[in-house]
This record gives sequence, structure tokens and C-alpha cells, in this order.
Amino acid sequence: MSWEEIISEYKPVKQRPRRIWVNVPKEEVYDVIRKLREAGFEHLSAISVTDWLNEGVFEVTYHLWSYSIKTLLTVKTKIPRDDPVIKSVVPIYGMSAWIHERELHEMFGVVFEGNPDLSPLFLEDWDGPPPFRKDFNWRDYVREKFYSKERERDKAYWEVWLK
Amino acid sequence: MVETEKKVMARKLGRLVRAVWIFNWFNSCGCTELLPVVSSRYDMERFGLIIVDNPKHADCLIITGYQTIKSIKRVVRIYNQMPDPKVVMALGSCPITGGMYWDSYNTIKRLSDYIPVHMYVPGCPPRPEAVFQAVGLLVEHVRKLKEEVSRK
Amino acid sequence: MTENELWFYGLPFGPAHSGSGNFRVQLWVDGEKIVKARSDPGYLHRGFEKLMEYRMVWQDAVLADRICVLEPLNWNLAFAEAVDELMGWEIPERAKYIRVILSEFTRIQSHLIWFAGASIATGFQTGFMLSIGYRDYILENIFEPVTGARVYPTGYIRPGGVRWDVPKDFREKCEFTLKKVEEGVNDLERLLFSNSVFKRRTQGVGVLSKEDAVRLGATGPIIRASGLETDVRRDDPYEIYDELEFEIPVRDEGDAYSRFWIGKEEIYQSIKIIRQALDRMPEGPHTLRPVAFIKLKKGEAYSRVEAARGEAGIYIVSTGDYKPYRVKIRGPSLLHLIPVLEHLLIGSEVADVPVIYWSLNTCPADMDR
Amino acid sequence: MMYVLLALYIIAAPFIVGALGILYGMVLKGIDRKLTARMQGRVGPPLRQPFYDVLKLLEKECIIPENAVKWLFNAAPLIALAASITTLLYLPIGPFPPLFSGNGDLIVILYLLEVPCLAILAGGFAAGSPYSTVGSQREMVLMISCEFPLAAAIIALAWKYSSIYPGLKAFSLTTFVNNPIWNNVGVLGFIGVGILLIVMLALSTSGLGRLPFDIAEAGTEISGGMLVEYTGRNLGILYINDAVRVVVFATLINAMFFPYKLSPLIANYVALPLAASLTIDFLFYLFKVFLIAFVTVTLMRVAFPRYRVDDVVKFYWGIAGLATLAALILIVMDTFFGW
Repeated sequence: MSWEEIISEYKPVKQRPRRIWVNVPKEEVYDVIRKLREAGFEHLSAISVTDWLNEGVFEVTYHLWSYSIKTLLTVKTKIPRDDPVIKSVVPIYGMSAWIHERELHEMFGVVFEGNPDLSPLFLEDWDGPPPFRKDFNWRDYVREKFYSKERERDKAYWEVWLK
Repeated sequence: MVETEKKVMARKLGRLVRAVWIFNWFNSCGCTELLPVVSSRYDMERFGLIIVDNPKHADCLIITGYQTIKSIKRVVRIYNQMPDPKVVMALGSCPITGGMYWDSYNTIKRLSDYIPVHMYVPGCPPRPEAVFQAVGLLVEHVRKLKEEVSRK
Repeated sequence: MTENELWFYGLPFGPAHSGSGNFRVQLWVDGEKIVKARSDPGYLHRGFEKLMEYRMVWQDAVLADRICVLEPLNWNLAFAEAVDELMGWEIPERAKYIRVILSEFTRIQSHLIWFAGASIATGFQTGFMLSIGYRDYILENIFEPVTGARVYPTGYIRPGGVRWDVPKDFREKCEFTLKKVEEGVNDLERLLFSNSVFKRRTQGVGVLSKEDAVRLGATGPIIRASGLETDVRRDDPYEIYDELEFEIPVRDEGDAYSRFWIGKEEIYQSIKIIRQALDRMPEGPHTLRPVAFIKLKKGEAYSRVEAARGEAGIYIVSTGDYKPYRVKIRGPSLLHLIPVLEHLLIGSEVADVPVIYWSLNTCPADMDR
Repeated sequence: MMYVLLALYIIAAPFIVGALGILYGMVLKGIDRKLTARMQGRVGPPLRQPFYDVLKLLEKECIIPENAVKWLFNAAPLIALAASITTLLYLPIGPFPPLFSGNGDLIVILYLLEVPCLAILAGGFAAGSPYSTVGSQREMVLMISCEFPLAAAIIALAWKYSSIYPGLKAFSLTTFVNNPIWNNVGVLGFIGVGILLIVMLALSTSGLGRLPFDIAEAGTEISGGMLVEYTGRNLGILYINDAVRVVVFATLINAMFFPYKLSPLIANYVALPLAASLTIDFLFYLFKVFLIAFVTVTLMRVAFPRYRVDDVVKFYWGIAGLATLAALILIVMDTFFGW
């Protein structure tokens, strides 16, 4: 099956030459990506998560590149924010997918089922929620943690931010 | 007693500034500007400054750039491993105020909260000349200290 | 961790180690042989993706150079590309040429640092001194007059063009620098790449097969050294790369030496590209107007740039605000330093760790972001 | 009176020789750093920089790691330095004969050369750091692999002497000095001795632990290796030891291969008093030591990266071992056929 046929039923959007975006339901995304891998999209450029707070969903995007077709195909899918579980693509893409998923697990708290190792990657002794989520007020956290009210030099940070 | 201690310290520092062995705690920003200082363009070895591979041989710890929560622990540990007398020099704006990362959740905002810092070299990143100026100021400081001791 | 591994002893490589950057690999060794390796990143994590959400777009352009200090202009370019694509801007021709020239100079100076690293890893002081010395020509003659700073261009390449036009004697300066760089690379070719001990140290070390390279997500010089001819500049052309003539050096061995060799050949290709671009550079405006306060369009864009160490990608999502809603940074070093390095280290010797590490041409800063 | 002078000589001479070794070693180190810098297109430190370094190190705090074997850790640098200076006492310093000599002083020298390595190695193991342990293991490998070519080279030369001069002590450096080897061989032997000279130069580079054989210290691999835990005074003594060993190796090669003096040549034209000829020969000796040190330390350091540990073993057991054997055969053929 050629790659156009695989994605044709999901209404692909062609942004410009070599950029194609496609929305896929959560349940089918693993199969679609597996088929695309077989059709020649062998390079997983990146996996990303966007936190749509108002809609209550995480949007997971897979940026796939093919060395032969020379097209960047972005597969997007939405998963509920309160139950952020999605099937891992490690069986398809191997260790390169593992490291992207491990990072996203740490930063967004998305659980990738089937990933062998989701241990923390960048943060050590982290005491807050997953930091890239939109409902985590980053600046309040920084102010509490690093700037003290008593110190003369830090007062400006408190006064400006409190407004 | 205090006078003799001062004298000993001045003598030690006087010998230190003639042969400063530097341990560079690589944090990328300042590191790229420290490379020209080491290499043939600016050549800091002509002032007796060399880079060593190991904090235990070093007299001067150069901290270049921002420190994250994870790396500051290692910095403290490296600082404790260095034998006395030791000097800490912080390169770049980030160790002073946090620099561009003043609202980042993972970088520390002021280096002197964690270890004593003897000299800050501002800049993003500081030019190689600034590093030399800093070392020059250090030498000048030691010279004044020696004069002060010998006058008494 | 199996029970067996208790018998091997742990040897940390980095972070306070002159062979590594700000990065640690925990090794478990049996004598001099490595049985297990585990990367431990995060010493430079600043949360760039979150920082960018909190700042306006023109502030993000300045922030973008800090992603990787060894090649700030390429990241600057990647960010500008992403915003241009999101806004649907067609930027002036002259700006494109300036962008390409600066990007190639950035590649050259990054590769020179790479060779300095290769020299450090093998204890070859002369190579280090020479490569960094020659790199200074680029910093002093190109970056400082053009962007205003030696290392960080502070958003010189910005959405919609470049910040200001190049100085009048730009062409002479470029030609002088290129001549010096050529001299330097020829020197290095004789001193480093033909050096029998250097060859002995790097040939056959850290062999990465083509299949493994694709599977582990290697990009850039690493995958080209493993025999796959791919280059974002040719496959997914941006700016004016589809009009320029250049070759993509490829080697089949996949060992450390061939990776360094690819870097050396790429410098020659970059010199060729810069010469072509200088000849064809048109007159005209250097930027779109007005670009100072950008209100982003609603939508998303993914830009890919061939950085010196591989594929640099920026994915930007906007809801139609002054600030981007989400920025994802795809650094090449993340994949090179964790899956590829762990794969290459197993079975190699302790003495080869710095060589393998430096042959991957990594920058821990763009891994941790 | 005679005996008092002799006693004074015996007591004072080792100190003079030791001081000379240390001073000249440090000067050589300064020259080495300056020349290296010039070859790399840099300005380089002043010549007296090594003295500043040592003075500073002696002032610094001396840290002893908690899990180290303290007495061994502290004694190792002193033993190393003492052994290096003792070696110097067995070597002829230019026109002056060695202080100690005997029937088999070459064999003593052979073993004394190893003692500083052994001491630092023991200190490295005693430090209890994984880096220094790896460094010590590598040093052990290096020592074992150097042993064979070194012994074979000395035996080849000694055998040659014993066959030419059956009455002389073959394993004594005095014999070597009085009868320069090049004068006693034919064409084949000349080639053989040339090979031995090259092997000895390579051996002295590795004996000094310098590039391309500095695998035991290897800054970028195991960040200082055996020296990783040494600080302050101990490191300063090791630094001095390092300087003295350059003089030791260069003097040994000088005595074995270039024991020539300049004064006889000048005496053909001008009559020289004893003091003047001794001074000239001594300066000529210093110059020769500098040349040998320049080849073994500076040139190698500038031109080569570091070898890997298994390559070093292959080099010494393979190439160097075979080369010495070939040289031995050439010398034997030379003796029998007299070409």
C-alpha cells in the first residue's frame, strides 16, 4: 500500500511541497504509523505534545521523514488530558522513539504504553508537576523557589510579578 | 599571630598567581570563548595559566555560564575537592543574576548562594580579553595585599 | 541490572572530565572493556520550550541562538524559518543569501571545534591549537562585523530577513577568511588526517552500520559516514540551497575516522557554497517591513535545517497571539548522545570513549535544551 | 686528610648531582614548553615557569584521600624521586665518571629505572580512586611491555663489548663510555646499533610517560590516571621527579650511544687547561642531553596523538621487540663476518 493510500481516508492537508499534516484518531494511530514505516517513512524526526488546556486534550504529533519520498508527514492525534495514555511507537521505530517518549513523559506526564524505560531524563529532584503543562504556573514556582521577599535585590521581582 | 597568618597568605597567593592551574567546569556558553583563550590566538600559557584535567590539581575554578539544579551539586563537590588556596571565577551574566534564564525553573539565579565566588566576569559570553583582564585584576589584588603586609 | 554487573566496576565519564562536555556517561567496565553504558543528560536543561512560550516572538529569536552555543546562527535560522513559514512570508533575496553565507560559516567554525575535540580526545595538542586558532578568523572577520558579537548573534537572523545589512567590505572579508580557513584545513589534513597514530586511534573504532544509523535516528554527518546520502539542504531545500551546486560527501565505513573525514570534506563544500553565494548575491532590501512586532497567524509549522551536527528542527504552534503557543525543539544531539552513543560504547574500550564521544560531533546544550 | 676529603666527596657529590639533575630537568621542562608553544604558533610561558609551578605546588594544601593507604600514598613520591636521583649517581655526567660503578652497573640501572614507575604505581593503587587504579593497571602493562626491548638492547651491546674486549666488564657503563660503540662495528653492526638507538629513544619516551605513550596519565581518558589524587607537596615532588627522569633517560642514551667529548677535538689546535676542558665537555654534555630530550619529548609531543594501550603493547612486543632482535642478529653477524 502506498503512503498516499494509507493517509487518504484521514483528509491530509498539504501545507506546501514536502509538508503534509494529517489527523488520525487515537485508536488507529499506531497502525497508521506502522504502515507508514513499512511504506518508507523510516526516520522519526520528532515526537511532540501540545497541551490544549481549554479543550482538555493533549495533541501528540509524530513528525515522520522519508529518505526516499523526501516528504515530512506529520501525524497528529488527540488524547484526553485526564487520562494521557497512548501506545508507544518503540516497537516500530526502536530506540530513537524511546528517547523522545521518555522526554515527553517527563515534561508532560504522558504515559507511553510499551516503552521499556520512562525514567526521568533531564530533571533531578523535581518536586513540581510535569513542567511543560500549561496549568503549571512556572513563574510563581520560580519566584517561590529562587527569590526571597526579604532580600533587597529580589524585591523587584516580587513587586512586578504580583501586579 | 594574625599578622603572620596574613603574611603566609600573601606569600601563598603571590606564588599562586604566577602559575594558575585552571579547572574549567564546562558549561557551553563561556566554554566556547575560553577555547580561544587557551589556543594559539590568545595563548594564556604565556602568563603561566594552564588547563588541568582534574579539580584536585587546580587552583582556579572557572565556572562558565548558567548552572542548573543538577549541575550546581557537582560544582559544590568539585569546589570542595580543590586544595587550598583556591579561587573561583564566574564567567558570563548567568551566574550573576540568572541572565536570560531568570525565569527558568531549572537554573540557579545567583552563584554566590552556593559557593564563594571571588570574581565575576560579565558578558554573554565574555570576550577573551575580559578573561585576561580578570586575571590581571587578580594579580593586582595580590600585589596590593603583599605591599600592605610588608608595610606593617 | 543483572547480578553479573555487580562484578564490573563503575567508571563515570564526565561531567567534570576534560574528554566530555557537560554530560555524563556511566560506564560499567570489565578490565578495559565496556559492558554497559548509560547516558545521564540534564546538566544544561533550561526549559527552552517553556521559556519561548512565555516570550514574544522577537524575543524568542534572540533566545534561539542560545540553544547550542557551538552553532548559534543555525538555530537562529531554524527559528526564523519556522516563523516565516507560519506567517507565509517570502523574504527578500538578499536576506536569503546573507542567511546562507552565515549559516555555512557557522558550519565551518563548528566543524573546526569538532576537530579540536578530536585532537583533545586523542591527546593531540597541536591539532587543538591550530583548529581553534583558525576558527578565530571566522569569529573576528565575519561574525563580529556582521552580527556585532563574536559568538551569539543576538537574533541577527530574525523572522522576515536579517537584522541589518552586511558591512561594505563584507566580500573582501569573506574572501580573506575563506583563504585562511582553506589554509587551516589543508594544515589539518596533513597534521591530523594523515597522521598514522590518529588513523590508528580512529579507524575501525565505533562502527555504526547503515541500518543501525537509521534505526537509532542518526542524522547529518553521522548518517552520511554510515553510507546514506542524505542532506536536508538537498532533500528538503530551504532558502536558496536548491540553486547552489555542492556535493554531499559520503563514506561507507561508519567508523570514527570516516565521521571526522566527512566533517573535513564538508568544510570544503561550505567554502564552495559561500563562494557561489558571494558571486550571486543581489542588491536590495535585507528584511521585510514592518517586522518589529509580529502577531503570529493561527496555525503550525515545522522547519528543518541542516545544522553542523545533524538535523535541527523547530515545530511551532500558534493560536494567533504575540507569543507562540508551543515550541518543540528537535536537537540532533539528543539522539546522537543517548541511543547512538550507548549503542556504540558497548563492547568498546575505555580508551576509545573520548574518541567515540567526539566523533559524534555533539553539543550537550542542544540535547538538554 | 685524604680520607676526610674522600668522605666529604662521597657525602657531598650525591647532593650536587641531585641538585644538578633537578635544576637541569626543570630548565629542560621550561625549554620544552617554550619550544612546543613556538611550534604550535603560540608565545609560550617564560623559561622559569616550571620553577613557579613547583614553588606553588609546595605551598598548596596536601589532601590525602580518606580511603587511601596513607603511608604508601605519601611515601610513593619520595621513593620515586630518590630512585631517580640514585639512578643519576650510576650514570656518567659528561666528563665526570659515575659516582658508583661496578661490575654490572647497567643491570642496576635497568632496575632502578623501573623503581619510580613502581612507586607511583603503588601510590596510584593506594589512592583508592577508580581512575588511578585504571591508570596503575595501564602503567603496569606499559612497564611489562617495555622490559623486553630494553633488556635486549642492553644485552646486544654488552655482548658486542664482551666479544671485542674480553678483559673488560661488559655490563658496565664505564666500558661503554670509554669505547664508543660506533667505533667498534662494521657496516652491519652500524645499522644494528642505529636500530637500537631508535628503539632506545622510543623506550625513553614511554619510560617518561610522555606522548604518544602517556596512556597511564591520559588526561582526556582517565583524567590524570595515577596522579589523580595527588595534590600539593606530593604532586610537586612528582613534578620534580618527572623533570629529573628526563635527564636520567637522556644521560643514559648519551652514555650508551654518544659518549664523545669535545675537548680532544679542540686540544688539537689549542692547549687547554684541565678546568677549561672539563667545562667544555660538561657544556657539550648538557647540549647533547637537551638534543636527546628535544627528540624524545618535545618533537614526539607536538607530532603525535596518544596511542591506545593495546597498540602500545603491540608496538613494544611486536615492532620494537623484532627490531631489537634484528639488531642483535646484525651485530652478531658483524662480529663473525667482520663487515
